Amino acid sequence: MDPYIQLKDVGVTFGKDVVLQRVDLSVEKQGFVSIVGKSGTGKTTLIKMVAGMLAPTEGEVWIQGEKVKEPHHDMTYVFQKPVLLEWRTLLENILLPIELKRKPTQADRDKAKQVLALVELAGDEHKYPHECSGGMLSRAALARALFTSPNLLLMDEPYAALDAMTKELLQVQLLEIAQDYNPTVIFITHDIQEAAFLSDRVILIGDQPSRVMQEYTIPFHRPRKKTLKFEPEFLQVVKQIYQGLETL
Amino acid sequence: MDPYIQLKDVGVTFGKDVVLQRVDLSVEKQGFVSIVGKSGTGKTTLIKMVAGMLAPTEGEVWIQGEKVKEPHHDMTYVFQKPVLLEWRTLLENILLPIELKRKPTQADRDKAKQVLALVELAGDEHKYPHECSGGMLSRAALARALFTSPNLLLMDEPYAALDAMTKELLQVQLLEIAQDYNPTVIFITHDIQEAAFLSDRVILIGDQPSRVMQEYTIPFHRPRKKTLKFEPEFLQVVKQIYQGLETL
Amino acid sequence: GTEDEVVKEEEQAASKELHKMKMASWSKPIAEQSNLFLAQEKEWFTDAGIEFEYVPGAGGGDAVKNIIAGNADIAFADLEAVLLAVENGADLKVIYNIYPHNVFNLVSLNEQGIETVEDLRGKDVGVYSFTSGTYQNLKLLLYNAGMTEEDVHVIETGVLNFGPLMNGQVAATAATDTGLYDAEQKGLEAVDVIEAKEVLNTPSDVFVVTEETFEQKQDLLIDFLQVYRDSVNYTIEHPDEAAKAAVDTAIDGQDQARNEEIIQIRNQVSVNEQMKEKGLGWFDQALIQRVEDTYVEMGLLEEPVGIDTIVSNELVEQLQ
Amino acid sequence: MKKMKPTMIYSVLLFILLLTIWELVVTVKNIPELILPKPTAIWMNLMTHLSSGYFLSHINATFIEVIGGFLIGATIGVGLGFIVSQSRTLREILHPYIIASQAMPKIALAPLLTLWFGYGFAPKIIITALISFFPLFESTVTGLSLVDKDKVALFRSLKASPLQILMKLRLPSAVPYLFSGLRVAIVLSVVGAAVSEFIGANKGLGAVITTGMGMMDTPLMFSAFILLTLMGIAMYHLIGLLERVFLKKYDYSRRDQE
Amino acid sequence: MKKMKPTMIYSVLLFILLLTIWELVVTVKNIPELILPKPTAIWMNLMTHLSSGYFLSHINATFIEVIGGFLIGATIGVGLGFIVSQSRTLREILHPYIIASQAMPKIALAPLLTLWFGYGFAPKIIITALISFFPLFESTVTGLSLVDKDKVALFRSLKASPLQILMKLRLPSAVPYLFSGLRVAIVLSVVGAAVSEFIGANKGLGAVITTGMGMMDTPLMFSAFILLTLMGIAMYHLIGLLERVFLKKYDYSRRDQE
Ligand SMILES: Nc1ncnc2c1ncn2[C@@H]1O[C@H](COP(=O)(O)OP(=O)(O)OP(=O)(O)O)[C@@H](O)[C@H]1O
Ligand SMILES: Nc1ncnc2c1ncn2[C@@H]1O[C@H](COP(=O)(O)OP(=O)(O)OP(=O)(O)O)[C@@H](O)[C@H]1O
Ligand SMILES: [Mg+2]
Ligand SMILES: [Mg+2]
Repeated sequence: MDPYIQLKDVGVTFGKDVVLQRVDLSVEKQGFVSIVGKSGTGKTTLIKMVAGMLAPTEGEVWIQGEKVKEPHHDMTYVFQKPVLLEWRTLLENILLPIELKRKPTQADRDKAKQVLALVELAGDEHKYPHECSGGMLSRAALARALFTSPNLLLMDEPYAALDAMTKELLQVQLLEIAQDYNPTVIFITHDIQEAAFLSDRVILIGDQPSRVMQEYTIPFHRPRKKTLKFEPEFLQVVKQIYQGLETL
Repeated sequence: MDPYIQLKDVGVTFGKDVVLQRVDLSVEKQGFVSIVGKSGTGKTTLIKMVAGMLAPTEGEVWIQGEKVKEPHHDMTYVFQKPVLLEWRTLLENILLPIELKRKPTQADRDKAKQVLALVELAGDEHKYPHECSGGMLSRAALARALFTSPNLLLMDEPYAALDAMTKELLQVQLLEIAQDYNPTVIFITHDIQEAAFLSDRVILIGDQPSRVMQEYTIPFHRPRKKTLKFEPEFLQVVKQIYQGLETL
Repeated sequence: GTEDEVVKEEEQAASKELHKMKMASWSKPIAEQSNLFLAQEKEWFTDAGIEFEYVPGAGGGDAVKNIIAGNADIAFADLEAVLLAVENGADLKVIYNIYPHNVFNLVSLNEQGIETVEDLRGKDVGVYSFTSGTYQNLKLLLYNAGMTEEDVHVIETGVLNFGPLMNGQVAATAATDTGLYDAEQKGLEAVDVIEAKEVLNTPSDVFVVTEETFEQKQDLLIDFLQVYRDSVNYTIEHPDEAAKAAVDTAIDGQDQARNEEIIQIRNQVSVNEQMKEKGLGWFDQALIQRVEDTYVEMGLLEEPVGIDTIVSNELVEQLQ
Repeated sequence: MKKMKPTMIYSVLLFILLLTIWELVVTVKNIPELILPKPTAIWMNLMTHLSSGYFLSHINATFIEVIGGFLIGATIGVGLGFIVSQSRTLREILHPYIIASQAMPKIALAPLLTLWFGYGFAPKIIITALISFFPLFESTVTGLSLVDKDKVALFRSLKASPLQILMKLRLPSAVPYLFSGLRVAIVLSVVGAAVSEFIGANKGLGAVITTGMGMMDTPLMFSAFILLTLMGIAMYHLIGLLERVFLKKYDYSRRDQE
Repeated sequence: MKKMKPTMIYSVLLFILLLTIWELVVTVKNIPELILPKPTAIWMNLMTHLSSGYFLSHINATFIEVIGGFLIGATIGVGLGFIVSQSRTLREILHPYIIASQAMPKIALAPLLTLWFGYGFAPKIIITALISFFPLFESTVTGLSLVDKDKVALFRSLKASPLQILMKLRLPSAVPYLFSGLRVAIVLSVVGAAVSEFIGANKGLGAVITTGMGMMDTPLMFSAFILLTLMGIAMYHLIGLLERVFLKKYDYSRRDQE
């Protein structure tokens, strides 16, 4: 079977800066792949191409056997910097994707509130973005992405602005969601433990220009529990990735 | 001796939302205090008051025996979301604080380049913000703050957008800077290990409305080494704070 | 080099002797004033020690205001504007009768069947603007027919006033002889014309100065009027030369043939029987008095302004 | 009664000062009323005609033209702005005509318009609309085009149609600029209505001005100026009020001072 | 030679189509030239007068007034915008006067101005400046006031003075809006110059228009219209060019389409 997502010999150049070169990568259907790498190596650039928001300078990106030319219809992209409309409350922001398809119903609104509760924003649904903290905005953007249950979920450091507790909670929730309806996920993070905890595979990109330096398969079956994080084998995997990053 | 910074029975209310209540906190001169707490508890709100960017609804904030009414002259504030001027290159952005005082000299420019190199942005000085990755923007904003060597350094999650490697590097550099000219620092972070590694004291805020829940004194003398992070006593302190956060 | 210097000095002396004479006109420099441009071209003004300057305006009111404000020495304006200004407190002297004939008329298409003013009752009538002689003379015609403004529907149609007439938007339009000529050239045909001079042959345009100028610059004024009168006489003899002079100077003067036609029309209204005897520029005081009486009767003036003291032949009498 | 703000007091004092200087200059230099009437003379004229009811029908006519012209002009300005910001092709095709409509002096167009549309309100409203739409058009185009790139990316990632991007993103982002354009448009509507009345009108404050000129009644002309100015100020503040009341949320996060 | 863009071709085709319709309607309905001349007649008139050199001095005069009026108007518009955006008090005091200057029909002001300043370039440049400054003023005020709050906070934290905030933050942020205002201002300058020439002018395309009317020479009037339009379009694009060449960086991150 063809992989769900495939990057074939992809290169990206901005002006005279070659950012990515000869990137080959494939993600199987319903796979969960994390991408790690130093700041400025091209993680966001890479995920944007999969999202259909940026055309590669060289090579091709394929999704479900089709060349990517525009955003995939069943995809949700969580931007690195949360993007919310200032003139809408959080709830109205969450409802935006639905609104672009049809008039939201009361059921939609109820569901939106549930998703907001999931990211610990219950009670904040009528706040405007300028009344929210940085972490609240990240969570609201996350809620908007989860609301539509897309089959392809692209997430660019969604948990970077969260405290340890909330982050852990949302990691577990994401695992549950993945278990539930099995989307294909590409997840960018700086937190190696997080990458290992969530993914089937962790891809390390780097070097100049960046390419795929290393792939780590995470050998723990699902469903995974919170306690996995304290098991020695898990810590071993994390350490291994960490060392991979360090050698760059 | 009076403490350098003092919050006296401070409360903040937005509309009808009481965000902070009865906050008492003091930071000694040249102290390094970290603040941790869940997302949305009021860490940013608190640091903004110290920065003189927000007036408390109740109580008072004092710096060096003077009531804070406007930003302190010898203070630099690193915003949670990096704020850069889009029409200036990174280098020009770094030079902004100097420019507001006098015409920048070649020496200033050289120093700015050094600071950029410190945050691993050597070679990127002529990029415009829209040509930078999220982490690069955070680092540029950080460089702008370090450039002026202020005596009061207020930092709101400066390392949240950075990868593990870069973060570690910058932690060590911050320790060195602190050692060098001894500024008073308030540092907000979601990373408990980071808080413990850098600070003299870690303040845990939370509950609804938030107030100071717990203070942890970090018993390791300075200068601290990178290896401290792996010492069992250090891990013990981190665990303790983590548990404190968990009980909220 | 002494000879050169002497020549230079003489030139300087000559230029120093020149006295500025600013003439505020009711219009831009247009072909019907060709005699002025001819006089300039032939340097008659300079010869008379006058440095002539043309100050343009939009309507007689502008011209009169320009002399009151001191922007000009003499105004080329319609008598109505002068009388209104006097009524509003200005001290003016009318010193030369430029066009002794009333050039205003009321034009309608034949198909409208308007033969008398009475036929206009209840219909739309166009005027250039409320600031122009077309409006006052329409009032005069109405008054003469025992009607008032209320009996017709007066509309400001702008300078392009024959357009609405041809378009059937007004039953008649108040115009001037040259306007009618131009419109006929542009395809207006089969019209009925009611001429205002049949009712009251008011002088159309006059030279007017402030009382102050009249007192202080008599000699200069006489010199100016002399040149003006001479140029009119010359133009009557040689309309072709004037038409040529207008090509470069008049803003509407590119078409020399039209210039000549327009000049001919103006030449005709620049003289009357009395003037053949008394010279150009002469006022018939009896007629002038009748103008004031009529204007007071029809309400154009609230009360008599003493026209006999305002209009004076004093300077004209001193011309050769 | 609400207390007067100090700026209001300064403003009024300044106004009185200016009027006094004006009155004095005219009196001392003995400037004829024809050239520049005294403020007191203008005031008397204004009061006389107001109490006699003379101005009423004129104000009324002008007001109708202002409102009609503004509504049409605003619709055209915003509408064209929308069209043009959606399509580069249309922009390039339409632009010359739009600029032509502006570079032409509308008062010279007036006689032609009356030829085509008669002497009623139509040509006046057309002129008013023609004068008022252009600044609003430019504000609309600029406002609609200057949108946060990240938000456009968001909408693109959500597969929003261009129309949805226009209505749900560009329009809300452009609100403050639309209002800026509307404020200019309403004031220009007042001058447009007055200008349109110079030709082919026997009602309206513009017609009063030409009558004042024709009768050499300069104070009357100034009275009409004053009424036009008051109308303009009132309209301008009306738009400001609308903006503050209904659309505050669209610039809450951007405008940092009231 | 550069290949023509397809939109250009459409644009030209549309133009030709419109002219053809116009020509046909006038011919078939036998409309007198006085009311609406044929495009061919206008073209002939334009060519005749261009080759005879008749238009040269008029274009020249108008051009001087446009440039002079625009420069002064732009300075006033931007200057007042700066002043007003720095001080609420000044804003409240100045606003009524600014609106008064706009709600008054400038053409009615023209005779007064010629009385005060003579019939040279001065009153025309003043009128042009008066007409052109207002939209620019509004754009300036709006552009300067709509600044990212976070950036204002940054400047405050750096203890920048209000003047520094104005020059280093508000001004660069407002650049696209300033240019939008400048584009409107330059086009209005063209109409302003033409209007000012209706009264008390010997030269200029506006004077040609009234002359054309007076002589019932409608093609001449249209020729002047065409020249004014061309002048307006050229100026408009000049501003656009300036913006693209010099000031691209100020809206790089915000404007998402060219
Ligand atoms: N529009 C652009 N023009 C020029 N250079 C760009 C542009 N966008 C990105 N880059 C460059 O591409 C490189 C990769 O950027 P990218 O945002 O993909 O990094 P990243 O791995 O996501 O980093 P981070 O972890 O900091 O978010 C950077 O060096 C950046 O300077
Ligand atoms: N301008 C405002 N109006 C109303 N509520 C506000 C405003 N600013 C902040 N808040 C509220 O105050 C609370 C604290 O916000 P703050 O930004 O201080 O949180 P934080 O601790 O910094 O969170 P994070 O870790 O997510 O940055 C939040 O619940 C937020 O909704
Ligand atoms: Mg990134
Ligand atoms: Mg915060």
